[in-house]
Amino acid sequence: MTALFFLVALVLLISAVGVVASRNAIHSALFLVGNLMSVAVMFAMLNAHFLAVVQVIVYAGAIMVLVLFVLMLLNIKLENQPALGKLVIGLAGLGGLAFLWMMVPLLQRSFAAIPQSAVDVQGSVREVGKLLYTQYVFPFEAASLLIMAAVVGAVMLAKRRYRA
Amino acid sequence: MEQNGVTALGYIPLFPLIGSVLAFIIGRSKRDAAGWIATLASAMAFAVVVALVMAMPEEAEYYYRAFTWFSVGGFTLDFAFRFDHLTAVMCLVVTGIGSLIHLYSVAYMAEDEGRHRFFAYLNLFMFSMLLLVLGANLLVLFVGWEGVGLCSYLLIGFWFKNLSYAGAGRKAFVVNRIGDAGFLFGMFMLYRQFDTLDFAELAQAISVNASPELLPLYFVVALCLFVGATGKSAQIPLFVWLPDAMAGPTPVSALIHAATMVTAGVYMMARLNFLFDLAPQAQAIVAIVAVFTAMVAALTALTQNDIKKVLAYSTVSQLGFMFMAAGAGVYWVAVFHLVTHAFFKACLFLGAGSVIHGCHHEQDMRHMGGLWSKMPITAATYGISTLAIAGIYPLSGYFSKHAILAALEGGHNPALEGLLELLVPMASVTAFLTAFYMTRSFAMTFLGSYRGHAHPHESPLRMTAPLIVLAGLALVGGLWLGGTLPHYLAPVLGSPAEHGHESIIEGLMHSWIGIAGIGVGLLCYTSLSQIPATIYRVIGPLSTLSLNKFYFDELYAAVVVKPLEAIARVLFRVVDQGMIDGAVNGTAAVVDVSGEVARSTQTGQVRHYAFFMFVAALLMLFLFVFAGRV
Amino acid sequence: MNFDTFPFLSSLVFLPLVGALVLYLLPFFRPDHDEHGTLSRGFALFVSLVVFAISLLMLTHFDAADSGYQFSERADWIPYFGISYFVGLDGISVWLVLLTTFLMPLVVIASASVHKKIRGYLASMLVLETAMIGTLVALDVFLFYVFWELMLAPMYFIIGIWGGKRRIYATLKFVLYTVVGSLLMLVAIFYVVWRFYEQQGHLTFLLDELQMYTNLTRKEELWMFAAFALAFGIKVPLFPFHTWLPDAHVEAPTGGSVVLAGVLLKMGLYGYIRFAYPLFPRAADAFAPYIATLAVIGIVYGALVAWAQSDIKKLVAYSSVSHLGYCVLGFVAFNAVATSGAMYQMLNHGISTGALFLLVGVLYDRKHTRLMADYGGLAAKVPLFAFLFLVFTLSSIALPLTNGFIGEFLILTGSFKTFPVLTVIGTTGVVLGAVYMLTLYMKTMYGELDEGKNGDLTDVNGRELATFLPLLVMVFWMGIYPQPFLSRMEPTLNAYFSAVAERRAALNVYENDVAPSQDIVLEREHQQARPVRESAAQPNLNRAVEG
Amino acid sequence: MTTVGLKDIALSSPVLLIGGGSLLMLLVDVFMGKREWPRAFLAMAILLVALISLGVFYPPFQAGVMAFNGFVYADVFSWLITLLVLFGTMLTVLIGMNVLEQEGIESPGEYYSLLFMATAGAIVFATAAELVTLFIGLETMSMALYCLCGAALRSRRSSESALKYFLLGSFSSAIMLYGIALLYGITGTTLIEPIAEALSRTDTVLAHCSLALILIGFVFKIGAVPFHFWAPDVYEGAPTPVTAFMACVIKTSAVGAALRVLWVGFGGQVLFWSGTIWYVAVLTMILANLVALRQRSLKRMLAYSSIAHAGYMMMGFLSRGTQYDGGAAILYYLVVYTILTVGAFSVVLAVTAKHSANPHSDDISRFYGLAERNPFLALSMAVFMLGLAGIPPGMAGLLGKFYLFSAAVKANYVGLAIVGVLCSAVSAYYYLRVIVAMYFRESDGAEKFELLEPSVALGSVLTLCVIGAVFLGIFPSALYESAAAAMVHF
Amino acid sequence: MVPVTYYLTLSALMFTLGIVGVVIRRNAIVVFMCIELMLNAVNLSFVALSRLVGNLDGQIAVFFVMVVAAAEAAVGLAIIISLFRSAKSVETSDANQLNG
Repeated sequence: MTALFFLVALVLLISAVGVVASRNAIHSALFLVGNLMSVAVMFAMLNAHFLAVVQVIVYAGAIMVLVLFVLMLLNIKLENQPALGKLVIGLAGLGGLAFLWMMVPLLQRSFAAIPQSAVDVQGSVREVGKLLYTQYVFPFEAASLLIMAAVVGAVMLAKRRYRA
Repeated sequence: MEQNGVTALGYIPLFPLIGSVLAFIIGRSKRDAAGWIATLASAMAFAVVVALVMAMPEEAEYYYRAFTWFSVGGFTLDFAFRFDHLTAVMCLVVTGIGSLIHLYSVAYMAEDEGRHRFFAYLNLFMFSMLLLVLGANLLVLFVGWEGVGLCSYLLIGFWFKNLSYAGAGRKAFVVNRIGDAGFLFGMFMLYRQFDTLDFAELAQAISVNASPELLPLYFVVALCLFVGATGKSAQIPLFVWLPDAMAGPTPVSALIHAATMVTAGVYMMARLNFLFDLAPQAQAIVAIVAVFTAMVAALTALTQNDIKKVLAYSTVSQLGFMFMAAGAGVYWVAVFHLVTHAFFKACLFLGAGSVIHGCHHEQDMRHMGGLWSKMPITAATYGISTLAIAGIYPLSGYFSKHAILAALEGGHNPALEGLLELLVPMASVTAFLTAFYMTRSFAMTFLGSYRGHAHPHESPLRMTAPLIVLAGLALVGGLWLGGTLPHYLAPVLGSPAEHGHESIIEGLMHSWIGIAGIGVGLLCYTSLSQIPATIYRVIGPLSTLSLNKFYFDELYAAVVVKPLEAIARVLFRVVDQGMIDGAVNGTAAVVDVSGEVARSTQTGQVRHYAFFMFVAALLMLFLFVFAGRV
Repeated sequence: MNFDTFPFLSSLVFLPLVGALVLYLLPFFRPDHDEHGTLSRGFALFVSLVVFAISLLMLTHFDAADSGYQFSERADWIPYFGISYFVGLDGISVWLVLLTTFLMPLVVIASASVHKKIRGYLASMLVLETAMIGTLVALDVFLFYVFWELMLAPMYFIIGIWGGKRRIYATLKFVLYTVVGSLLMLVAIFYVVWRFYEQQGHLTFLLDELQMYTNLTRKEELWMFAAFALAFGIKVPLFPFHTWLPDAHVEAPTGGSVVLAGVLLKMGLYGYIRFAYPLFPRAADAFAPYIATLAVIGIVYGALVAWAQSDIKKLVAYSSVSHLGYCVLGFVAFNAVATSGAMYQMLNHGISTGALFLLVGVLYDRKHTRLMADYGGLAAKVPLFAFLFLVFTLSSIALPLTNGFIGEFLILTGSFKTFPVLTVIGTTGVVLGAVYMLTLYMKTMYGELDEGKNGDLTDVNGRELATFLPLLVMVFWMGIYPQPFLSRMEPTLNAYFSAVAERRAALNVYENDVAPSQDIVLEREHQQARPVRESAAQPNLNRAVEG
Repeated sequence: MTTVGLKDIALSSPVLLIGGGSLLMLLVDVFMGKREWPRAFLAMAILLVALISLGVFYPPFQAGVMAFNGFVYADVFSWLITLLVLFGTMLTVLIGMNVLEQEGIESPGEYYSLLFMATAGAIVFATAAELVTLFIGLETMSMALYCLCGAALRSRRSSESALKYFLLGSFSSAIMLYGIALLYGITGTTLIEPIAEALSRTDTVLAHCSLALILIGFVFKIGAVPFHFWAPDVYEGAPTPVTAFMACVIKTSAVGAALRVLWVGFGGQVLFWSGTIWYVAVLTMILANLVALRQRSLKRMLAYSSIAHAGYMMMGFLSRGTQYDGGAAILYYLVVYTILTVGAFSVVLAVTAKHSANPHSDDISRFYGLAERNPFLALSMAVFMLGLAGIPPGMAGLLGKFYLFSAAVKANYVGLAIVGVLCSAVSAYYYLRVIVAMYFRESDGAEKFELLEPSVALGSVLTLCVIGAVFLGIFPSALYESAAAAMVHF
Repeated sequence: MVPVTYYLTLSALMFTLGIVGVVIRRNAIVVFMCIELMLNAVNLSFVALSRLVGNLDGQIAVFFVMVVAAAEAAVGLAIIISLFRSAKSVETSDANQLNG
């Protein structure tokens, strides 16, 4: 089980680095798709099955397609200026390392202390659905409003004006 | 001190005040009426004074409390008048000679179109002088003190079109103000010590605690008050304003700068004799200053060519004599000389006025001469007064001057022991010089041939009448007052030491100084006219010194006025605008610049924003995670 | 209409405001019909005269012997915070209120020379009057602060809109200088109020209660007094903080200068008297010598710099610095004679400097220049003006029988007892005062008249005379018979001295046996147990505060 | 606990109504044709209905009233915040009424519906009792705002501001989300109240770290200094009604939410976050006021001014107590701040609307001599500026600052109060500079910027705000006492 | 059973990469993708923690985060298109008209 974990983790990290590092936007989009897939696998391993499926459909399916579509639409060429100024990378990298240096040991220490709960939580559709429509009904409705806002906004912004 | 509230006392100053206001208002339309209103007002004041003097029983004092000026936190002060023998004498001099000068001015200022203003100021001066003299406490005296300062400012600068005259007025006021500041210090110290400024209370309080540790206080107070006196009565440090005060019309010089205002210092010392007696060292200083002032003034008068300047310096010199007497502690002699001086100096000034009037505003003696024939009355009165001032036997000048020299020698003041050998000869030399320069002025004006190009004529009766009266008083004043004055003033100034009656021959004998002075004077300026030129060459430096008035003006300008002006400019330019304003605008600029620096972080690049946010997030995390308590 | 229940003070405070609103808002509804503003000037004059009449009526009902607050009115404003609309009058503030209501009609009459937006000008003046009277009668610390700040806005507009060339710099400097000072005072007020809250349990902004019960340690007192002293020092203006005054005066219109010099400068010293000293007596004693030294420096410095001026208004402005130096010296000497002299001198300064500014205004209206060099020998041309100028000059240099002398003499005599050396130096100010004022008078009035430049000068006309006559009367009345004024101050002052002394003793008692050892004021730890629901205890991590 | 009763719906009726309203607006938009005013009337109608519903279902006065099984607060505090949000939105709709055309917004229908969605999001964000719901509210609000900022399609500045707001907004909300995740890991729940109990038991360092991350989200949304970089550019770029909306409504809900999370959720850890809040407040006040000094463009100056006021409000976070605490001061200040800022923006709108096309349309020179051209506009702007500066005629501003500073001094943060006082003195300069431009400078040739003739809507907003700015200061007790009551049951 | 700390470390790594990506990259779309990366990292840690804690709240949160991500994508790309329409470029460095 852990071997699979490390394999998927490796794929995940490589694709993440690929997203950040590749100069061509389309490559980074494709790397992102790879990354999303590996996250979906992770979900499955953590038996959040419903989420794994949703991840694949929503993220990989819908969002990435939209992104690729827009990339193609605007035929973005390679980033013309030198994408990665030396100083900026250095500093950002250093910052990232500092962040990790602070967070990772902290995570280890505090979460190791917390005992793994006995309940073997199963993220099946039924469980999630039951919870979603009873307890989380208010955020669910709010989320619907959120999507509505996104749709209306997107249409308003991107609609081509036909004016005389 | 009984409270027989004699309202009449209130009327004395009231008449000149009303006169001043009426003269100004009525005078605006009818110019001539102003003169008569003013003269009438001062005459009525004189009448009231005479009536009061007559009605006043021996040893009595009138006291009149007009109203409580202010009472604040236990310090009450009444606007009150007090009329004792000393005040009587002063009031008689002020109102008497004042009225005469008013009469004289009516004619003198006849064709000056601003005369209603002149008479208003003159009456206002009379009002202030009376306040000064009648005041029952130091504060009312001080009110009069500064009031006369103001009127002298206004009258000196009366012909304000000429900026130098206006400057002279300002100089007079400022120098007086410096003296007044000294006077104020004296008052503060008295108030702090005794919580009162009323003469009676002060006298009583001081007599009660004349304890040794208070002596230094009396010394300092006496000295401060004397500084005030030097300002007002033109003694050494602060006398520079008097010669310039001649810029005013001549009656002003006569009234203010000869008879009344300049004597305020002497009156003040006489009034506070109980204080000065307790400060012998202070009195010594007064005497020394007085002698030196007299000497210097006399020397300067020697070389003056302007007739009024001569008389001005002579006044300074005679004031020196009065302060000698006061310094020696014999106050009645000072008052005696004050009175006699008022007579003949007023007469001299008015005489000079009628000469100037006659020669159509010619003041330089070198352009006069031989006026004896053209202006006999003026010449005669001028001659009598010259004799009086020189101190020739029967005239009043002799008695008072002789009394001063006697007082000086008499040595009442212990502190003066050592100095007498120096002071008495100097006084005598000064007396000699006085006689000399007065004869010089008389000779240059009236004897010899007329050097001017106007055609002088005798002044009208309204001008010559006062001259005659004053000359008469100068003649007979000495004899009459010599006897009665000491006893009259005894209740206020203490009984004088007895001295025998002199016979005529002794009189003549003692006035040898005066006779010698006149003799030498006549000799130089009538027949052997080239002698004075040779003398000047011989004593070279001394004569230039005297010619330039001992460079006092230049000294003050260099030491005080110029540096102060420079400091003022520096303070304004450098300190005010440079440093303080600079600091204020500086902080504003710092805030502005730091605003600009802060603005530069707002580059407009999303990348930069993201980076700054990331750094800030890291910092926050660091603070939280590691510092624990932040 | 019995007068003992008539709300004198509230009517005095709010009538001008109502007048201003009517004056300003009226034409919004009806287009402007009187272009050259006679109607609005008349209305403004009417309002100011009514207010003056009310104040006179109040004066007649003012019981001279009573040392406490009179005509006091009280109403809750913000009860939750213990802020109330509490106004009252006592010996200290009665004459300043009278001075305000007395000067305002004169300013309105003198506003004839203002043509641009006259309605706005008069409205601002009336609002300013409300703010000034409000500040003088407010006895609730916050109410005082509001009126104190309210004074800024109208003055800002008056200098800003109707001022001279550098008006924007001058007015911004004036406002910012005062705002910084008064905001620091606001923090000090809060500090005192919350100390009171901790010690007494309830919240109040009433001056009497704060003064009576707020126990502060010596160090706290010093800090608080410093904040108050700075705010009031800027307004007085005390020596180092005075540089806004000449700019504000030079650029302000005539009316603005008169009000600024006449009343606004008094607010600073009034603040010291009413708030700084009673609340922090011990700190006041500690600061007294320094403030006195600054005051004396102000006297001599102001006089000297005034002498170096070529602009008449700037000269008079610096003379105000010098005059107010006397008032501060008088008050800080803190004995009956000096303090009543200081308060009396405040009135005199209002009258004489106000008149001087009006005179300069008369000249400025005709010749539109303030430089001495442009004038000369005017006495022959305009004799009445010369006479008036002379009288007010004499009043300004404190000549006996004018009002200036009484004030100055009392101050110097009284303060000689507490600060002998400083008073001696201060007295030189009397001499310097004569120097620069007479130089001004000589350069403008005496000498040759330049027909070309000033030949067509017309003398003071009827309207202008109407502004000068009342001032003239006051100069001589207050000079010759000051007793009615002083007698009304006396009882309040005595009560004031004893109150401050008593408070000083109480604080000393509090200091040595009650107050825990206090280091710097910010470090005070106070643990307040509170229910868990709220939050853990409210500790203050002052290390962070210091950072 | 699980079923949704009628009570829940009643208590959160405003949110639902506004959400429904936005959809209704979309539906009806089709039939309204080109004219804009019918849409505006509909918008106002919806808002009024929401306000009425708010009034009708007045919540009982006790602590901890929840709706929707613990996911939404419905106590007095949330009631007040909702009222304030709706009030702000109403003002925005009013000032935006017949100005949208000039501001470059071609599609008013979408504009109003997005506005309502943002309002609904804001209410959810402010009254959420559960972190995920809070996040959803935040995102709804942000999504709608990103689009609203970019609504003026023709102008590049507007789309640029939308991009910046989008990128930085989602970046910061991602960080916040990470904080929420960690917090969930430690406490096992995402409901605020249980989190507080959990934290009081296990106080690990990671909890503080998650607190820091969440705090970053809030500080970003409030617009305080370390994370304020987006605010000036977005405020300036967005169309003016949207800017006004952001400056007031969004800041109100952000402060409300932050107050709720910090005081209730992390009440126990006050020791940890009070220092940070102190630094944030000081930095915000100093930096915002300093930079505002240098601004010539009015909208940008008002942006920095709103950042500065956020700094003053942060001061209120530090002084918590039974009575007279910072919370009530913040609530009162929010009301005053909304009135003054909306008023100021409406005047800016009136002055610059005609020429919003060219980039420097809102330069201060545009205001020269406004007093002659339109005295009423100039007078109202003067009142707002004096209010924001806290100088008496603008009484409300003075009282607002009064409450805040007094709360700070009560909590012994005297140093902070002094910094605040000095910064507001500095702020007086650039507020007064506007008055200088209007009253003291003649309108030299500025005649060509003829003004927008003030429509009824704009006129009513101005008068409302002026009256509010003055009288809210003179009679503040009503508002302040209700705010204090809210804080007691917090 | 893989211990939860591995997952958390992994998500932290991914989160950091996401942040670094946002800071470094100039192309708006790539920045947007990096933000998606960060959101995915958070989802991962949510699910991991949900297993640790033992209740489904974490997974529900992930569900909602996905909703948000989708909405973000739509709006983000719409904004980028409208910007491209007027600025002819997707580089964030070109979008700096608003500054100072």
